[in-house]
Amino acid sequence: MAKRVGIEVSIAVAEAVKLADVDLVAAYPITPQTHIVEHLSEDVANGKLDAEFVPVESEHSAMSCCCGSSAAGARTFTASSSQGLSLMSEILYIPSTMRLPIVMVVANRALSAPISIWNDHQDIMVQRDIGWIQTFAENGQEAFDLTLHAFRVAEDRRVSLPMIVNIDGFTLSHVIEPIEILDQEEVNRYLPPFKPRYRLDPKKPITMGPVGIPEVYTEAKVAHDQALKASKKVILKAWDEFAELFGRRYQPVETYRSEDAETLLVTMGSISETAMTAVDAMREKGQKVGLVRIRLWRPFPAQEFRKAAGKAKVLAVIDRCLPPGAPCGPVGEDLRAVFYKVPGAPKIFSFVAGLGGRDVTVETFEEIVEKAQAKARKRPRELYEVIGVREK
Amino acid sequence: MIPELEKFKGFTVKNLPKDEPLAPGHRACQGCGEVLALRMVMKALGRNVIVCSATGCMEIITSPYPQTAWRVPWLHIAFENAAAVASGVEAARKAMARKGKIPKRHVDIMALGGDGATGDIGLQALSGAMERGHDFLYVCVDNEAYMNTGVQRSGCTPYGAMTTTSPPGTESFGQYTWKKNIPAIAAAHGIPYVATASPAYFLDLMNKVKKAALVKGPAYVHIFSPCPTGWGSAGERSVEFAKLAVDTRIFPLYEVIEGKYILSRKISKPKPVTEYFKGQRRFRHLKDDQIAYIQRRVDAEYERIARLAEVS
Amino acid sequence: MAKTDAIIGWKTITFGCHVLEPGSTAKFRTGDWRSQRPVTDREKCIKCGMCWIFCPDMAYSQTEDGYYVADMEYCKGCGICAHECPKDAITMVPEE
Amino acid sequence: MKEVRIHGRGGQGGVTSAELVAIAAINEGGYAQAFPSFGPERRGAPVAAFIRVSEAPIRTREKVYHPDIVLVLDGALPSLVNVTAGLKDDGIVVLNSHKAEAEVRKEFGIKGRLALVDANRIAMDVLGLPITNTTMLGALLKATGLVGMSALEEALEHRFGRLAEKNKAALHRAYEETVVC
Repeated sequence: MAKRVGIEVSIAVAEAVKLADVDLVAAYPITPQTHIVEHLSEDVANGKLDAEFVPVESEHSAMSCCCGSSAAGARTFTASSSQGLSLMSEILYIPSTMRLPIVMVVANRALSAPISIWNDHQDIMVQRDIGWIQTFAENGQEAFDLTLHAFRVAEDRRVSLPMIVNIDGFTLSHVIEPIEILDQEEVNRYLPPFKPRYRLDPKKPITMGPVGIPEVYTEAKVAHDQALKASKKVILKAWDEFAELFGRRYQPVETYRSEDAETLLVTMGSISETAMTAVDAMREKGQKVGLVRIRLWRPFPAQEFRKAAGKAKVLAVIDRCLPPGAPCGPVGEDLRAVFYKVPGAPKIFSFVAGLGGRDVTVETFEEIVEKAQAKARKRPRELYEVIGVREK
Repeated sequence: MIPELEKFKGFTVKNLPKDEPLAPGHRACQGCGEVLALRMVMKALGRNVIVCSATGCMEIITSPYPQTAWRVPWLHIAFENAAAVASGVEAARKAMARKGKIPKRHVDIMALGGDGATGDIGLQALSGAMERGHDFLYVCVDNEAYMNTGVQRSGCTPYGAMTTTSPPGTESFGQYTWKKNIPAIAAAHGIPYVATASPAYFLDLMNKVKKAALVKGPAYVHIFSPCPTGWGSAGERSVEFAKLAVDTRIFPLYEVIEGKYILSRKISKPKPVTEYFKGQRRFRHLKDDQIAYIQRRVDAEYERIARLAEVS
Repeated sequence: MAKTDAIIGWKTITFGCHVLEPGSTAKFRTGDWRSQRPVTDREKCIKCGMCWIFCPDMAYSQTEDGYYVADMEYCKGCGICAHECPKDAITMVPEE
Repeated sequence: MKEVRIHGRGGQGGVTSAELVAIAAINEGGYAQAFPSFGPERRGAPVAAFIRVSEAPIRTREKVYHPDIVLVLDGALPSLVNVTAGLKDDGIVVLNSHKAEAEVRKEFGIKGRLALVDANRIAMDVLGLPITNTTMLGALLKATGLVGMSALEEALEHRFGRLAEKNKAALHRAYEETVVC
């Protein structure tokens, strides 16, 4: 039976990985991801998890080691953050086109310079196009549930793609809160053993990672893109089944008090909960404000998003990332593309907030809504605005 | 001594394996000494091996999609990470065998890289994998420059050699640093087996590779691999240069077994280095004083290893 | 670079771009790269196998009578075999 | 919902205190959050940790700006840090101090509700160490009743194992000796 416990979110994630009975964890320490892999190495040391914990000498090697492990046919996990994720970057593009279903939890954190250990989404936005399936967790329960979901989806033979679960560093990873931890029997019912389509085996030798000449490179990349898009069906199915088994339902795009809303906040990750409180406060003041939360970031659920947000007049998108020189923040850009030439589409404004651990509060959301409504009344020159930046 | 090695009888000209785990039709240059070395490596290992290859000539020429020259399972991820990838394969198989997910049958795990992939960009991954004690062998096929990208200098390019990024000019005589000693770095990790080898001495090479596979834990074999394209030498002379490098003491053949140095070939009457330089365009510009300096240092390096072999 | 055997579409490209047929380069004729070919004088040949072991292209194989012959499908004509032959039994002759 | 800010020094166990209270509240069937101030502060530096306790699910992840309760583990901190910053008008400061109420109020300018206990002495007597994080939880309970004693004891037992008994003893003594002014 599932057990409701007060537990640090990182440790709950580690519990999920342990319940998934992974074969290999390769990780390098970086704040704020460390608690996850520390806990896993402890489980391995105490015989609670029968796996190889490979304490690699860098994140680059962590991901490389995971590629080898997954190619060998093992259930494989790693976690990372920030600079570490950037150091992995070269390798991240490889297991996705090679269809190696590694699962990674990223405790999202800012990028240097200046060095910052605190939370935002810059690290993962840099890795937007690595071709992994990506979800964002709002709270500890989701972090736990989505980690199990990630193994289930990634390793599905129709999918066979690596998957990232994003959890906000510190503001989620280091919080102790009530989380329902499923037991082994429940997890076994949801997560079948990993049966790879291909594995490195001298009895049936294959070549993985050959040279792609111009005549095949495009086809290889399109095959990957198509597989990523097609994965959505499996993602949804796996969420449906999760709901049937354990009662918690997840959707690629979720709304909060959005039905009659004229202005919709758009969030990803743990600020969504604060945003709900902000929506309640604004509703109390009679404002028609709602919230749309993106849970599935890649493949982007464009259709679901249009359905969830299409009736609003204004979308106030919170980008946890400042893209220097770009017309707009990355989430804002995607949404503009999603609504391009859609009749009656909402006006979309991007607000850069919560960089490098700057707190995102109820007041922040109130300010954003006010600014978005003001921008909607005129033609703003900038498509994004940095919230809470001091001028002097 | 290492029990696995004591049982090993060794290859002789009488029992050389006929099987070719690496298929013909690969796209290596005419007279490639590196693919020749690799062919010998694979003959020694047989087919019960998983190969993790770094980016480089050997990777490019053996895996032109939709074809492959590999008759064994082979994996290429990137340039600098062959050792890390191999460590993942090794550790994953260990866990899966323990958990009954795959048969408990031993399979050799080999990481393969050129000198750049091994000693420059991949040194950290190599060091990490050796330090962690994975049961694998690392084979470096050293052709002394970045040949795949068009002959740029590496840390393993020999002193004085001309490459496209160590050109001799009015202010330069070519590579101005001495060849980086990767086998010594490997040995400094305290791993059970380190060796140097040359395809000219093919039995020695194959026996060392087999020993490296047999020992438990990390093993490292550094193989001298002539590159006619990069060196500006005649293709038919590749084996000859591989032999001359040994016979001039430029590339001494030795093993380091559990820290003990053993000279595989005592070169008591060395040929002068000029004999090795002749016929290689990369050394053509060298002047007498530079050659004299190289000769002195080559002798000193050889003596150093010979002394290590005497004391250990 | 290599010629592909067939035009491969994204729907037919192998899963993960893996190559599933081991040793399939053996279908590729590198013999076309050759401008000279090795010819063995069996009078001089002592069947030592040096040509076989030193061939970078796996072209040589031993026949039933113990001699070694190079497969012209693969021989790139590098000349190592001729150069390393201890009895100078192999000569390189230009391809016509 | 009650919000708590804990002031301590790196290494004094403020984060552990927050964790224990949150776990106790959750084990009682309620909702709670505990989190550190997420800094790179090292041993000895002034640090903060936060707790939220509520009967309903908590839907905010802001830092705690307007605490109902401030728990100060180290008597020297109020002279270094503004421990009453943002404290609600009816909020309470639970302070580790051997000084009398009047002296504390005068020295630190604390006007509102105040609870005092000499946790250093209790910790030295009972634990033999000047570590006050669990001791001060006794004061917190006495002053606020934020969570039940048995739930907190359970959390302590789970966390400290064999060392739990001593910590419980210190906690109980602090509970007895805390003066709510």
